[in-house]
Amino acid sequence: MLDKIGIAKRIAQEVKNGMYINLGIGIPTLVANYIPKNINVVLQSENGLLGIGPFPKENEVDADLINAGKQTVTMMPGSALFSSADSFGMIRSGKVDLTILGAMEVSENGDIANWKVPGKMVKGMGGAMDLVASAKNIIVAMQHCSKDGASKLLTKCTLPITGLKCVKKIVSDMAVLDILPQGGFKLLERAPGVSVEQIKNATQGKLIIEGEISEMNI
Amino acid sequence: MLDKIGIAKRIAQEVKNGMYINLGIGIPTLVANYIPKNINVVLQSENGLLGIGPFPKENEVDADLINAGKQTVTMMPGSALFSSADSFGMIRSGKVDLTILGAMEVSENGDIANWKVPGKMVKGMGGAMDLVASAKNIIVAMQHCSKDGASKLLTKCTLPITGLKCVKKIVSDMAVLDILPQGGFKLLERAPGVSVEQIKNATQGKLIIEGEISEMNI
Amino acid sequence: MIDKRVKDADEAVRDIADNSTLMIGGFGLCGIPENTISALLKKGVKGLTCISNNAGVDDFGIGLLLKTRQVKKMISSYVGENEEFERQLLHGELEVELIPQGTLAERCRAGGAGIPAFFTPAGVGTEVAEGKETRVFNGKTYLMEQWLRADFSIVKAWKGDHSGNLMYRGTARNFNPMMATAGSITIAEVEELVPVGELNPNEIHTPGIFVHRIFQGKNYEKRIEQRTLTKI
Amino acid sequence: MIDKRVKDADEAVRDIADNSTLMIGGFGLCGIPENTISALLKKGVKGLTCISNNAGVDDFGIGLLLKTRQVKKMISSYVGENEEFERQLLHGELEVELIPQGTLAERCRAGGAGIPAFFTPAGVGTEVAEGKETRVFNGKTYLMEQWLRADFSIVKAWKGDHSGNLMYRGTARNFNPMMATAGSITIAEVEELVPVGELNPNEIHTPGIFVHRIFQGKNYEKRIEQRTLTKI
Repeated sequence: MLDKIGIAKRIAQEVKNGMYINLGIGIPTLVANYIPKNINVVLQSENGLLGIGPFPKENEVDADLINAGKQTVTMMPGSALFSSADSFGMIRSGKVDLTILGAMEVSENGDIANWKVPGKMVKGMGGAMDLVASAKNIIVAMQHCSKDGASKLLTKCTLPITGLKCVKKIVSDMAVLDILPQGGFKLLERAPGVSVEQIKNATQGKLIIEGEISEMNI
Repeated sequence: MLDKIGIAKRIAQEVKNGMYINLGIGIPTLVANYIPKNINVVLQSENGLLGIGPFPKENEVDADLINAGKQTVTMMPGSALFSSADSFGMIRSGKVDLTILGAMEVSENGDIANWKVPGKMVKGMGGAMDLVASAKNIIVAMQHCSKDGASKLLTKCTLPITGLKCVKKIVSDMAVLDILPQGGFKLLERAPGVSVEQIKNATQGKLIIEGEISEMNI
Repeated sequence: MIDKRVKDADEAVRDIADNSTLMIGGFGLCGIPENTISALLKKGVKGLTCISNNAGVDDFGIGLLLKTRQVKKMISSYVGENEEFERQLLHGELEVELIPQGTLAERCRAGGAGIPAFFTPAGVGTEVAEGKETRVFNGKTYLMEQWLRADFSIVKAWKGDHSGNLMYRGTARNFNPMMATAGSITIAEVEELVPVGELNPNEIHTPGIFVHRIFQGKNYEKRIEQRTLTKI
Repeated sequence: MIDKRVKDADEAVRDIADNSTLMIGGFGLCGIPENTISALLKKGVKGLTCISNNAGVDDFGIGLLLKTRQVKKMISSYVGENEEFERQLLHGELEVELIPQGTLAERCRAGGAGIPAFFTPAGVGTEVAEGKETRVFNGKTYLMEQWLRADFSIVKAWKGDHSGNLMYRGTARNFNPMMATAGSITIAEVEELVPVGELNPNEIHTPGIFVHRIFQGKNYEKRIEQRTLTKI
């Protein structure tokens, strides 16, 4: 089983040179730490920054410079600043190559639920609905099962939907899976120490297994 | 009868302190020369400038600084530059207080035709349709009659329309007229040496004359 | 040059009446109009509808106006980080309308650009789409969303000049430029107010035509929500 | 940092094929991509659909491409000042679609902002409205207009950096920023190309994410259409 850092490290392997990437709050934010130095990417923050740098040193902290998680950040050489309207303009027009975000549930046809739990205080969808509606490529970082063992990879989402047919790949604590265009979770890799059988038991939606499933290399 | 400069001078009297104004090509551009020095206004150019200054001196000419008529201009202190999308955004949202433009025909309900003459090469509407569709207050500078004596203030426009029910006031070579909300050209002032009778004869649309019509003071 | 200066925040909010609709700039606590929020608190105006991406925290930003019950309704994309907000919402004392962040930004932009409605893919198939018209363009489904406008837009900029031209700094820009365009009256507070001619016209983010009142704010706290440092 | 530099205009236009749709920035002759237009002329690519506010003059700007019959269709708001254009149009050798200037600007902006359609009042009741859907909002009638996008957008900026960030100067900005966002491939030529880090991030007009190829142009003529001097 992978911990959060393991999931982030595995997702970092999906990052290709020259990509513009939007990282959601939580595990996705951690991905930035594991992108190899020889790969040039630009991180987009939907509150109006292209070229997010590392978190600041004490003397670099600037209240006017935060990411979408409201954390203080720095800028990289070549950064650009813009308004929220321009930011979502570039998101909607497909200029962001890769979007990485968390999910509470994903369905076998790529629907995602990650903003609302009935009965709990609803904090809002923030930019998630805009991102999932427009992203060219979405990778979801998530736990395969809830704390009580229920699968979060489902035939159909039970929670209110954030977006339809948008997730392309899932990296969970147990596996890497593609979501096929015709529907279904195609198992690609197992987490270290996790068996195909365990993944089968943990996946409620349609799981597709073809040939030998190798263990992740992280 | 007023010449072009006379029309421009009379329109300049309509300009109030604090106005943002868009001046069309031709006579409207001349209006800027006759705005009293004690009146502060800002001139908008739809190609992306607020705060048009005088035409440049020889050594000030800058190819990157033109007005919507493609003439070289200068900027005033406090000028701002912006894109064409932002420019028409401020026009459509009614931030421009006064729009002054030319017309080939105006109808008694405020329709304007100023972009196309059937049978002649059509050069395009430029920004005229956007301006007339959104302006809060439109004053038209025009000749009362065509060269062959036909009235251009009509019951209904004969030329292709630029916009509907938008003109509020006309300053022609013969008269100043308001267009009433319920329709009709209300005569306000005569040009020097022009009689009410002459204006009647030159106005094909519904002309409303109430009381004494004084001569313009320019 | 048209002089838009007012003396201070109190003068800027003088005619904001009960039950007004306000747009308030900022993302989290970044780029919020601190001085004008304080003036609204002092004035005690009530029944406000606030269009703002977030609702501040318990003791700062719009959170201050929530505590004094001056806000009737919030129109936002995300309203976490605020316990008083949660309490009022659960007790039915506060209305909330949640809008996807990009749609919120675009609706404000549309309000200031004279575009009464537009189509966006955000929210298709979700509860956001309920009751809204959908339409397919190029094989993809979109929702029709309408413009947002406000009686007063309240924005915070870095520098401004006497005629209302504004420049923002860093990610404190966020919603401020669009909101500045969408108010019947737009109030701008700035960290540095300069005479006309001192800002480079090429570098102005909000042209003064959109701004009706401007003043230099004071005692900016610029509170940081998540002070996150690099681990070296 | 992602390096977007190409050697020159010839390399930038290498894969522009016959019958492509191009957006070309500029207003009149102000802010037009002179180098890239020359490269298109040299390349001899034909059947082009050009979306550009104007069509240049007989011997400069897009007028050069008209003379060589490389343009099949112009989509513009105003096409005066060009005799060859007039001749081709009258002889049915050229298609022209005229669009109100603000609608043209907004359609390009919509293309780059992922908004497939929007409503504008411009053109209601005119021949521009023929065949278009109208709708009333708040008692006023609006037309539905759709986005414009291009195979290639070609823009001219003042300064740019290696990662494609752009700054414009004066009214040479005009249509360039929106067009830069609406191309599948966006080519930017700049008067001054600088390494990343040299432009102030607050002052960038077009973020580099929109630009795929950038090069430093040379021998700019920057011709003036109406050289108008003050009379003193």
